[in-house]
Amino acid sequence: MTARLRLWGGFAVAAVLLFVVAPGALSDFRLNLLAKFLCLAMVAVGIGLAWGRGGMLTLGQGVFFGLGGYLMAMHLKLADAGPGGVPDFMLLYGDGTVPGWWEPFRDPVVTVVAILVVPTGLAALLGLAVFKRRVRGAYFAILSQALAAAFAILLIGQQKVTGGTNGLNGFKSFFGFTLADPLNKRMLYFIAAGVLLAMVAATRLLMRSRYGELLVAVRDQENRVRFLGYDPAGVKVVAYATAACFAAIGGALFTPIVGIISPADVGVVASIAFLVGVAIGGRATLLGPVLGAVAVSWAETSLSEQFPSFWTYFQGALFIGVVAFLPNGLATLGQVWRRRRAGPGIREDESGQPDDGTPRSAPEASLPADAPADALPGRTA
Amino acid sequence: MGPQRKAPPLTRPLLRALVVPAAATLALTLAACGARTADEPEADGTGSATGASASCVDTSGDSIKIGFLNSLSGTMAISEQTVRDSLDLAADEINAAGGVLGKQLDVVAEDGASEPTVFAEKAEKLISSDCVAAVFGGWTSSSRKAMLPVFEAKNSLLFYPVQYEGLEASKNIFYTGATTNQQIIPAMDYLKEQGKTKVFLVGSDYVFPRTANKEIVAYAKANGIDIVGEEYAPLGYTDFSTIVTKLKGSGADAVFNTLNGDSNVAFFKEYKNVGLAADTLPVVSVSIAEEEVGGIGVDNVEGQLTAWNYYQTVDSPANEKFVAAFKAKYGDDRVTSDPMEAAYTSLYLWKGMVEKAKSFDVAAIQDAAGGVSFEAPEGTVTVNGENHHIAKTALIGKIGPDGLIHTEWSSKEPIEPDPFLEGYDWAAGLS
Amino acid sequence: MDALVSQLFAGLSLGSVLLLAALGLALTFGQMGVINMAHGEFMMAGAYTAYVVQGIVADAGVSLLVSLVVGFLVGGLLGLLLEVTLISRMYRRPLDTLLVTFGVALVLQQAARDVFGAPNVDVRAPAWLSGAVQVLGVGVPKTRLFILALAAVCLAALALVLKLTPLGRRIRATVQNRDLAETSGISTRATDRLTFFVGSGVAGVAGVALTLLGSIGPTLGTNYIVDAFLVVVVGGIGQLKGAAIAALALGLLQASFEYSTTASIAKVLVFVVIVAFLQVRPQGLVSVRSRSLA
Amino acid sequence: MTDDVTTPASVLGEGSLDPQALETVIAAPPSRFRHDYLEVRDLRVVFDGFVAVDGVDLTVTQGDLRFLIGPNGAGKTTIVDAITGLAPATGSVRFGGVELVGRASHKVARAGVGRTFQTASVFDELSVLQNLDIAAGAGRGAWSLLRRRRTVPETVDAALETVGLTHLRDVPAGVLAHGQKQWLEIGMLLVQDARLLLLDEPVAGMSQAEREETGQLLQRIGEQRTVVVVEHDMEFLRSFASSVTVLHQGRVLSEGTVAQVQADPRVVEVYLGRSAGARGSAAGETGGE
Repeated sequence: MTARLRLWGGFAVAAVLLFVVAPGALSDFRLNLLAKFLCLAMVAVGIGLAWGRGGMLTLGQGVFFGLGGYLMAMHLKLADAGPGGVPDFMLLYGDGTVPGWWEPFRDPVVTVVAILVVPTGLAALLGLAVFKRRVRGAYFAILSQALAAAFAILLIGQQKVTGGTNGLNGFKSFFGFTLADPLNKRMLYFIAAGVLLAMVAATRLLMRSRYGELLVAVRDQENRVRFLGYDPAGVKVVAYATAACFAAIGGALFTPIVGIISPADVGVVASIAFLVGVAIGGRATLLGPVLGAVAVSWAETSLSEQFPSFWTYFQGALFIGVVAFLPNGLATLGQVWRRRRAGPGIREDESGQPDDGTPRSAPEASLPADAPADALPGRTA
Repeated sequence: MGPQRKAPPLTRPLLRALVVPAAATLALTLAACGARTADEPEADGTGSATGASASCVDTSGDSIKIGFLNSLSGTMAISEQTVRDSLDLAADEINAAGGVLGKQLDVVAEDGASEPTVFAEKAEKLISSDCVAAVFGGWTSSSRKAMLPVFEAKNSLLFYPVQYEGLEASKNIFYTGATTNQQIIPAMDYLKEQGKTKVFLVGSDYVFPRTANKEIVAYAKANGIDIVGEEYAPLGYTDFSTIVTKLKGSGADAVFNTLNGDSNVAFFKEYKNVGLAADTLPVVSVSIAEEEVGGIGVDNVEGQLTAWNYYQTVDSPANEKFVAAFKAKYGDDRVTSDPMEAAYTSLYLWKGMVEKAKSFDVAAIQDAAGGVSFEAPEGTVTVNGENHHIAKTALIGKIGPDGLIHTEWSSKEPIEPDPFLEGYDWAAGLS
Repeated sequence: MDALVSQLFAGLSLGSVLLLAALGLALTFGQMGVINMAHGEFMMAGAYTAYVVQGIVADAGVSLLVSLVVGFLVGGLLGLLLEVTLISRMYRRPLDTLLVTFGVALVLQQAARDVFGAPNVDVRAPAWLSGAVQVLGVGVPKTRLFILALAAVCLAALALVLKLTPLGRRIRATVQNRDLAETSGISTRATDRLTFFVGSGVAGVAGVALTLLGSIGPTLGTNYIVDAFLVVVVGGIGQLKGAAIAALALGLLQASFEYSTTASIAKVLVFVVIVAFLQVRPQGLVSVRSRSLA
Repeated sequence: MTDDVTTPASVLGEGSLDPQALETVIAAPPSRFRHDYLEVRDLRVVFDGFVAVDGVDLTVTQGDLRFLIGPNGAGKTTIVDAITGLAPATGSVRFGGVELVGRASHKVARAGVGRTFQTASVFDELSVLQNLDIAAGAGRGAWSLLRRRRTVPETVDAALETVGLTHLRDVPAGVLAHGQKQWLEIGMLLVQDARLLLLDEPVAGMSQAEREETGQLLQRIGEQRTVVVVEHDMEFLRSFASSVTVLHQGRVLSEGTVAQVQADPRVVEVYLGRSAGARGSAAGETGGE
């Protein structure tokens, strides 16, 4: 039906844009910038799942982004290391020896596996710990924020092994390909684009599965789900860990593309900044977070060139305007418009769900996107 | 829209949607495989990188583009805005005096937003998109470290105007602020001269203080000074009661302070409130300049010491002219400080190098750089062609009741830069 | 022994600072479940108020006392404005208020930068607060004693207001059962506004007090906001008692960790302790049990 | 509550219950339920020093349709909360031979206990079908969860028929009328295959005709399973209860058939001066106990 056509048409258009148009039209510099935005969009896809669909406002995605980025960076630093195998910054700031826990990351396979497993596993453990104890809503948001703060402080404090505020940088090669070669930078862009598309597709499958329905149910009525015999903690952990995994992959690609990962990319402010694009694009939609993240990053880069202080106002105003007055993001504008055009009444496609995977908020925007009473702190029985 | 129809399976179109781009990626990746490191001679890290693209700098017109890259937003904007102001002043002066090699300077200004990644991104933009001949800016070590690989890969030039922790020398960077042997070591020399034997180290938890303190510890060991405490506070930390308690109980007779920014305010207020005073337990600070004194409160830091290479009060014709020009442009209430002066100087040094090389070409400038000197507000400075730092005179100053810093002690002559401390025996094990 | 006493005091003092920062938050967060990320910026506004007042009132002592009052009003009015314009619209969406108020925080910070300039400004402490007094053989800064006392006064005043005044009764009724309070003829709208005014006003007072300790700059609030929220989370919602105990406990914990390790490690350790604590008591130290579906 | 004022009436249409379809849903052999009974012994719930439930004993057998009544604050809902693990309790609650006190809510549910809430709580943004599908799926494995629903499970189809929502199966539950939401909840209990159903004011806000239909449905379910209803509506109680427990201040005041209870002087005293029958609708939404 038309809705399906539109979705997969959109997917195809996105693929053509990413794989044909952008590489053809953009200079090496701009393409690399776009690659960076795509990495940020990967984090956004995960946040869309955890926050938009699962109601978990995670203010600490920087932690997982950073874990992925630092794990990759550790491998790149070890691979670049000269004779003796000690990364340059350890010679400068440390005692010139490589700590034992760095050693496994000399191996590229171990590194890739660790990037996929470590942040995801950490998220699953943390998630189990807090969700089992029914820490949620505002409590969860604040805890995740404190986690980001603690992680950044830890990174900064352990300069000898993490590079401190400088972070890790100055990579020369990526799995054997020299990063100074623009052709290899293009290759990185294609990898980022491919990974992002795969993530979007996987998220789409997850959203439309029974699990996706259950996740929305948990978001809106956690206790009700519990009385149906499900353990909501398990449901939430899956979404949270998936989001962490996406963020880690985004971070791991961000590192070679941008050439640096530092505590400034993982802390409290960076973690909240991830949310702007998601909120603007439409937190509960599939493509909203992606488009929002890319658009906001692009706007930041171009607007801040002309008006540095204006950008801060603009960012603040975006937060206020979109979240307060358009809680479902700009993506819903299109939906509202389409529905108006289609005439009154409730439009349905064959599965009874709106075409683009948004939750059906039939009385537009009168249904808040995150749980009303459920999320109120103090009412968590 | 039959409600009875079961949803058709997703798998097929999805597979197609996934497979097509995946295949495309693979094909493109394989076709586009760039250079592998194995094909390259081992890069030595200081030379221009092998994949560097040819410069796109346009020298044909009657103007030449240069880039200013400072944080105008975020936490570092406080400091970096002042550097931008003095860079603008220098550019105006140079243009008014006929430009460089007869070309007017066309400044492309960018905001580093206090984030290393933004610095790296904007540096690349300035070099690749705007095709500037040189970039001036950066403040934090992390911003410099983030930009360094970009300048090396693109083989372009950065002029970095802030004192820093040393242990670095890139062919693509000119360091116009002090390295450690022009600021930290003279300050320790001064303390030793004053007969101080027990020094307490307090710093923010990041690269500069940790590296500086490593050097101070080595210096102390070789010079019979006890380090009676070494404390770090997270950046932006504002509760110093524990650290000051430790300081008070340590029996120190001097404090070496490498705290950064806001933390200084909290530290000095606490220091004063527990009854410590400059005449009995002086604090030598290396990150407090004229700009910061007002924010800390003059009565909190009056009589304390600082180590720099320039103060607004320096008595020289060049400085008189600089301070007057700056106040005329930005207002009488503004002060000038060391990083501002170093930034101002950096633009003139670049002008000198270009004119000596008679070219804007990076290699030509690198060749010509050694020995270029400038009658700077701080005194005569000369570029060291080997390590791209400049020879500077070290000044220990005392903060006066007027909020300005007055020279208390100075090195006899400009100190040759020695970023790796190769000329100091006690520093042998440091790097 | 001296070290122990002075560390104990350092912890208490840090705790009192945290309490001042978190007190208003405990009220607004407890009352409406509103997570006000701009709370720190209200503190900043209080601090700048002290700076402005000092420009008008020359005597540092008088100006400090005047600032405490004006700071309360400035913080309170900002809070009221925020409540009326934004928060009242989104009272069913507590998580969204977090993001909206974060946007407000960004705007306020930048506004402070544009109005007062990026560099820090200085507020002079009055002469009667400079120096230290001897307590149990240890020199204790008078400013810190003053803040300790101020935190205690604020706590007591708020507790009395909640317990004795009609406003307090209305607030408590609304916190415990909003619907019932409404049906009993309490205007919950007016109560919300007043609560927000008072809570934000306390933030303004905290800001004024902080000028005695640290820097006054656009980012003053961001240094405290995460810690303040942790205090509220650990303390439990809806009761000042919990916030007070939590603030002191976290202060002592931070100070003692800091004494034995470093300030950075101490912050990380405190966070670990908090997560572990929430495993045992997810609802915080003190919580009002109210029965409802969710 | 999101109200249903925005609902276009034409879409929701009229629904009515289909007792015939119920037989499909509850087709399981009655022997499965034969030995089910709820046994509550010395149940106590204390909130911050306030004793909400004070040593309640209760026995409800399969085939009984038990009503819990009592004035506000009597502890009716709290007992349901305690049984389902929502309120911390001491004492013993056994169902089907399994001890429930101290179990997590989702494990209580897996032991065959289902409940509804005073304010109908369905998943507003999910369709009626999705609501029921979730209720039917607690036992699903990870693999089937991660795939799409391809067919509608038979019990779900039958439950849709039973609660008269087949024509609305694809609309979001949030737009249903209040009574329809209550029915959907009952449907969810059915597909959940609960053997003990705890219903908290299931007919609040329903029209007379709807009450009638609901009552009959509950009676039929009660023949097979164990059903406990918390209700204020005396008329509804008189029509459908097979036995009644009266609670007062956290204790059992009286127990027996409708007639026995009504004749009990203590009950009369507690309800004296109250027009108990009229309170049903007023207590509805806010549930200010």
